[in-house]
Amino acid sequence: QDTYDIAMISKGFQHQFWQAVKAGADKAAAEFGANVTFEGPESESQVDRQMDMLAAALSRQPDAIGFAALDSQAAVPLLQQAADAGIPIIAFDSGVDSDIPLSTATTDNVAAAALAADKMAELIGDEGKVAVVAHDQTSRTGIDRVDGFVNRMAEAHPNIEVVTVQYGAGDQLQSTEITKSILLANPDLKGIFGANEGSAIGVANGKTELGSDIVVIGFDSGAAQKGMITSGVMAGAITQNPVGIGYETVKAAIGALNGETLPEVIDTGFFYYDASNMADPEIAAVLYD
Amino acid sequence: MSAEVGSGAPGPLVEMTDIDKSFPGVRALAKARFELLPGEVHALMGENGAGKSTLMKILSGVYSRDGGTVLLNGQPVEITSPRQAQDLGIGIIHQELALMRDLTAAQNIFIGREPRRFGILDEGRLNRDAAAIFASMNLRLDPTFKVETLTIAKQQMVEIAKALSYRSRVLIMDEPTAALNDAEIAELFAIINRLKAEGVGIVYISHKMDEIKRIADRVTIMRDGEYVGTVRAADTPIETIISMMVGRTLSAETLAIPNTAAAPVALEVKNLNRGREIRDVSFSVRRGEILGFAGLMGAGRTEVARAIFGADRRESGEVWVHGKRVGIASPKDAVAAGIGYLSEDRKHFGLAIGLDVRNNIALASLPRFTGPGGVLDEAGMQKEAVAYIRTLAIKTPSDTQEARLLSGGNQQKVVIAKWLLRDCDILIFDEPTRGIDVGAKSEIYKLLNGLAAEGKAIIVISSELPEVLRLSHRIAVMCEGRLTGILPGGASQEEIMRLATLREPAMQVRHAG
Amino acid sequence: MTDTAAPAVKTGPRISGAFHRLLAFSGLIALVVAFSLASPNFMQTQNILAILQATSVNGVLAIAATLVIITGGIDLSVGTLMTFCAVIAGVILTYWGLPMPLGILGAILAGTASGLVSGTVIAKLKVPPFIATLGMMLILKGLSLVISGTRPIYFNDTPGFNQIALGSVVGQVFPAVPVPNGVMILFAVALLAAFVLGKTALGRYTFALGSNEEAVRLSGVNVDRWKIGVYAMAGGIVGVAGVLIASRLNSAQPALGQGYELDAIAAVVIGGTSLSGGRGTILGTLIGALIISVLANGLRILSVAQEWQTVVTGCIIILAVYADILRRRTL
Amino acid sequence: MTDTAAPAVKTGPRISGAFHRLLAFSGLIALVVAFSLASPNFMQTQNILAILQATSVNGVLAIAATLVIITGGIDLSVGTLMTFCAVIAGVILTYWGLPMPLGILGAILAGTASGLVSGTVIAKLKVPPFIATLGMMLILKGLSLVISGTRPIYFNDTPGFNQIALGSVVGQVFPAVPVPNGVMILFAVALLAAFVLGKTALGRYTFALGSNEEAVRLSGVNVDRWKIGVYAMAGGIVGVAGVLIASRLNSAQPALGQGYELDAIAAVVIGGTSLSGGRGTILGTLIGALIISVLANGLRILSVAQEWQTVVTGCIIILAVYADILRRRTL
Ligand SMILES: Nc1ncnc2c1ncn2[C@@H]1O[C@H](COP(=O)(O)OP(=O)(O)OP(=O)(O)O)[C@@H](O)[C@H]1O
Ligand SMILES: Nc1ncnc2c1ncn2[C@@H]1O[C@H](COP(=O)(O)OP(=O)(O)OP(=O)(O)O)[C@@H](O)[C@H]1O
Ligand SMILES: O[C@@H]1[C@@H](O)[C@@H](O)CO[C@H]1O
Ligand SMILES: [Mg+2]
Ligand SMILES: [Mg+2]
Repeated sequence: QDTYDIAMISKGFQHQFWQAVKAGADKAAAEFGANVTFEGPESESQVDRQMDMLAAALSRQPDAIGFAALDSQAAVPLLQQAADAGIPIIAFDSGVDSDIPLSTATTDNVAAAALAADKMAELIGDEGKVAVVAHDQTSRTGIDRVDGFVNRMAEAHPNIEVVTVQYGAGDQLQSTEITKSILLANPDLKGIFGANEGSAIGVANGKTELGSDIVVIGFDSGAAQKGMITSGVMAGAITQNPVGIGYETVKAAIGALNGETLPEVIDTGFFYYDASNMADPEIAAVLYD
Repeated sequence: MSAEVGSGAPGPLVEMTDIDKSFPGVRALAKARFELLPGEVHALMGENGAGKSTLMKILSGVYSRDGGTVLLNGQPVEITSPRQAQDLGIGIIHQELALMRDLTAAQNIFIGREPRRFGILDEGRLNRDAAAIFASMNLRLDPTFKVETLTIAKQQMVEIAKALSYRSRVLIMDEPTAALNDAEIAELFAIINRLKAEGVGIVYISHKMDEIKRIADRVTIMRDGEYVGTVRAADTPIETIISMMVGRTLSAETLAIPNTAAAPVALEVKNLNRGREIRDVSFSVRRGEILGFAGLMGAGRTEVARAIFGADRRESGEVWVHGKRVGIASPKDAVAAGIGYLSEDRKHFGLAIGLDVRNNIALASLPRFTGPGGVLDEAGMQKEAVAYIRTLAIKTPSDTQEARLLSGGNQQKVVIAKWLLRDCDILIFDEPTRGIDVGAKSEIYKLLNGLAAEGKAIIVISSELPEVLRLSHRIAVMCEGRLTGILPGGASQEEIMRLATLREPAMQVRHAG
Repeated sequence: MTDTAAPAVKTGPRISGAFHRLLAFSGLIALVVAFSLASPNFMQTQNILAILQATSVNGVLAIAATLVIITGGIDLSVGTLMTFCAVIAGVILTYWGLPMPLGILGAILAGTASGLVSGTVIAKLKVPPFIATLGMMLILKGLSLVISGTRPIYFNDTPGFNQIALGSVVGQVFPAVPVPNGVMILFAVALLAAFVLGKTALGRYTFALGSNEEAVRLSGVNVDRWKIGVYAMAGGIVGVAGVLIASRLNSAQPALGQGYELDAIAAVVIGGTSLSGGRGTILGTLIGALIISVLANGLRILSVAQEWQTVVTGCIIILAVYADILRRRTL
Repeated sequence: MTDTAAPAVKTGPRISGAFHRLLAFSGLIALVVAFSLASPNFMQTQNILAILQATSVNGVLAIAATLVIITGGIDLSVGTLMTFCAVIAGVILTYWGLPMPLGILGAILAGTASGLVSGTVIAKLKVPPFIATLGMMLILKGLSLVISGTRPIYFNDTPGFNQIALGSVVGQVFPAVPVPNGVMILFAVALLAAFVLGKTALGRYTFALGSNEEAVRLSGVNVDRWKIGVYAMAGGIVGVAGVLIASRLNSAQPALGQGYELDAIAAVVIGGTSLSGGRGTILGTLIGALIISVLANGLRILSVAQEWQTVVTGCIIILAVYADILRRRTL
């Protein structure tokens, strides 16, 4: 067989984060001569829609599947079906509670958000009020990042109070409005953590619109966030390595098809970046536009 | 029988020959023919479903014909849209009111021709122009009122005003007086005579035979979509016209008035009140009695009926049925108490336009056809529906035809059938024969008489005095929300009119009962 | 007069009706043929079953929406109500550990109760259906999150729960066509709804209400009661969808649901039911729901890029409905 | 004769009308009072401006939706069309580097063109508005992603672009009340729409179509043309919303937009416009949009947990409309 057909079912599609994963996948596809499709549901709550996508992908009889589960349990029957058909599966972004995937390319979101909490504490002098604007109340990444941030504050920074956690669906405009409300309700707030790209940009926009000087820490990258960090509106952000996630997933899939043995987890890592280290090659490599 | 009448000197305005039109399952017109001269009022007559409206819709560009020719001033024309008909000088007042209920009267009249100033609508002029038309019709109506707040009669007047405003050479009036009372009809006839003098050709469709004599020059009769003949109105007896319509002669039934004075009271209404619309109305109806309600437009007869029936709120008043006081908060309570009400406005309050004939007839009686598990007895419904289709001669290809596809008169019959099937002890019929042809009318009169003879109590509200006089054992007359008197069945028209215009609130009239 | 009219009374155009109904499938068939030609993977038993499975939840929701839409109303809450019912099943089965039938019953009752509330707000308080069910949509969405503590509830302690949708009783008898139970449940709900609509008083009033509510009221019918009945029945059907999706995901996902109402309503309207009420069929709705699933599946099988899938879906939905309009016009 | 008719001609119930309109605000006022009492942070200039700003995009979309809804139609595409227009502005300004007014014009023209297409599909092909605009919603969503390459387009090269929504011309004159331009644009669009609805032929036909389309047709009016006109105008207004949101985010976000239609339609219906057409006001829609923003803002200011925010919002939407119904009934 000359080109492998690989179906990637992700948790989303339109977000820049997922587009960066897709870019990484495309890069690997070009490099290794595979044909990759990339799909994800409208929102990260649509677990059943993701199942339909997975089912359609199975019907297509691809050579391998890359899968970022919205809910790992829900996917088990279909994954079993794939395994029975001898289709190798590589998990990415979030793990699947199952031993079916041969490997998982992922970020530890709890640890990543804890790092954001530490940076926030450092920037506001380890005391005062902060808030979180997150993308999703129920998705794995939403839960992990909120928990990671809030728990780290409680454990390591007792003088910092997280006054509120609100959710804006990753929609920039909605997150902007939420941020403004939070700022107006808490005039003494010192910082806000925006838990994904849309949330982070929304928080920064809200800050600008009200002319506030709170500390904003974001998550992920993208041209807007990078610009805001350069201009100082945002202090810094956590980045994952989405391009790497996409790239490693496809690479692992092809490895599996070629009979290689794969590591159980491919930790694609995360970093805190700010104006000072953005240009470092190591960091610049994992940031996307 | 089909006496052709030659026309005078000027050439015809309109000549329609061999017009064919079919709808799915219905041959509405078959070689239909019609001719209209300038300055004449040409009545178009026929039973319900004969094809009158269809023929005129073809002339006014609503429907396209399947075959035949249309000449306008001797020239063949293809009229493909209402707009084109207007441009050719053809105006029409549709049988089914075609008004925009959320717009004002004036806005309705000038829709599509709004006066503008610098591209901006000139509402002032719009209202003034409408007011001028109303004034010329001797009509007291605020042009800024929304149409939906007007009674059917006023809406009909707005339709007429709209048609007049086009200043058409050919003006088609499809049952313009079905909702009007005598005074308004007289006003309309005055207008028609004026238009006639200006050389306008008028097509006049009506089921009111007396009007034909009063206003028409010639009469064209249709039956089952076919042309029967054209006669001169002045020298053709009504009986001849009717027999041309129905294909046989109708015997004039007389009403046997049974003595109901001793029968027990079925319905008693005590001190019904609501604002200025219903003012202290009390009356009673006995079993076996038909109580007619007469009055001018706006007298409040419909409001009284709706208030009794629970369709509208009332401020005070009691309703007693068979000697027991009943609490009626909504129509379902009324029907449960054995009262049925046929609305004067079939389109909005009578017919479920999307349902078929069978289900419309069964609509008030579904519980009767409901078996275990809520399953409906279709066969039973069909049997009843077909029976009523026969008794009332409802012209429909089948009992599963959608009600909206029936001719206006046949729709009215469907609504009547609904209440006949419901078999209430007390029936309130508000303008029951609106739009119904002569033959069917006498069938309905017979039916009502039969129901009364069975011991039902019946109230008939009608703006046609002959109808009230013919049907009623007693006649209640209303004026401005008050019951001004109750007259015996044989009362004279003058007496009724006197009570109908009795504006003094001081006058308190005792009524029999 | 009485006699001459008699021969005209027929019992209706039955045959042309059946033909008409057959043709309604044409849009769906055209799509299926097109995809079969375009990809050999489309017309495979597995894939057809996947399409049917993908239709089951939306199909059931769309059936519920059909009932309400025929009355001239609308139900925006079907999506979040489905989730609410799933969460209720989760509470009963996983939190309280009660036996499976009670969980199913609980979900259906929760749906019915919510329908009763919507129906009452609409019938008694005269709040327009759009607003009443928009409000319910939000209320139920919030309550699902509150009750579940914003976390999925898994059904791991209820063995066999995911067989409700995923198992195949049919497959045990005919191993070649293992039609999933979820699909059979969809068909059962469709038959039930079609029966109610076509044969019972509730169904007749459903159409009558959408045709002319005021005329029905003036016929002495207890309009409010029947209207509430329709919403309650729709709610109960949504409860079935709640069980189906919970079974399929082996969990109640509290955040899911919003947006599903649009797909359900789209299926109804594609299926020829008019949003102004008074007319509609369950068969049409099923076809509408299938058209949506076939489109989604087929475009994925063809590996069309996701953004283009969206564009093509939009075009085909318009075309499918337009074709249906042309068909009705020419018949 | 004219004289006898004259006294009957009154000018209608004008005074009670004004009173009536004032009372329509009552739901909004009740909310504002409640939140002011509950939190001192609510009634602050800053916060009021934030609420107004938050209303601007949804308000403009809701105005567009109002026009269509008064005709008896519906426009599900307003959200994704807004995004499409923003993307078009991005292409013109950022990709092609043309001057700012051309970008604004391009967005508005793109909206108008899309409205022309929807209107034509509805008027000429007789596709129901729900389906036509559902199709357009998907098509536009896909096209936005295709055109932008699924990436936001930033307006960094167009200095002053984000002042369109965020700057404050008013604030330059009255520094105490720096009402953002976006809000002034909302008001301007509202005035324009109210003018068109009330004073022009297009507005007259908008109401007439929703009231009884068949009657308008029988009156010889070119129904199709006016209907297309209404959709086109609505599309143009959505174009303005596209510029506003792009300016606020200083970027065209191709993924955003879906779901915004529901908020817009909700504002319209809360504002008293009937989904069955024929009646509605721009003022009502503005109030409806404000109610939605005030609710969202107030509940956030009170730091109500998000899931409860949703529940409370659902309840209050139903209550606000119910209060409005009671008011109308008693007046
Ligand atoms: N759109 C339609 N579709 C099907 N049948 C129709 C349609 N319009 C009219 N018909 C049928 O055509 C026949 C003629 O109807 P038409 O309305 O012309 O009668 P009409 O003479 O005006 O009766 P009426 O006195 O009751 O108004 C009737 O049988 C009617 O049911
Ligand atoms: N929908 C309405 N809105 C406002 N006023 C109404 C409405 N319907 C009737 N009215 C008013 O109520 C009064 C009585 O109405 P209506 O004309 O129906 O009485 P009626 O005696 O039944 O006359 P008709 O001969 O027209 O049946 C009139 O003053 C009329 O203007
Ligand atoms: O990693 C997360 C994804 O899971 C998705 O939620 C979008 O934002 C990213 O940051
Ligand atoms: Mg007629
Ligand atoms: Mg009356």
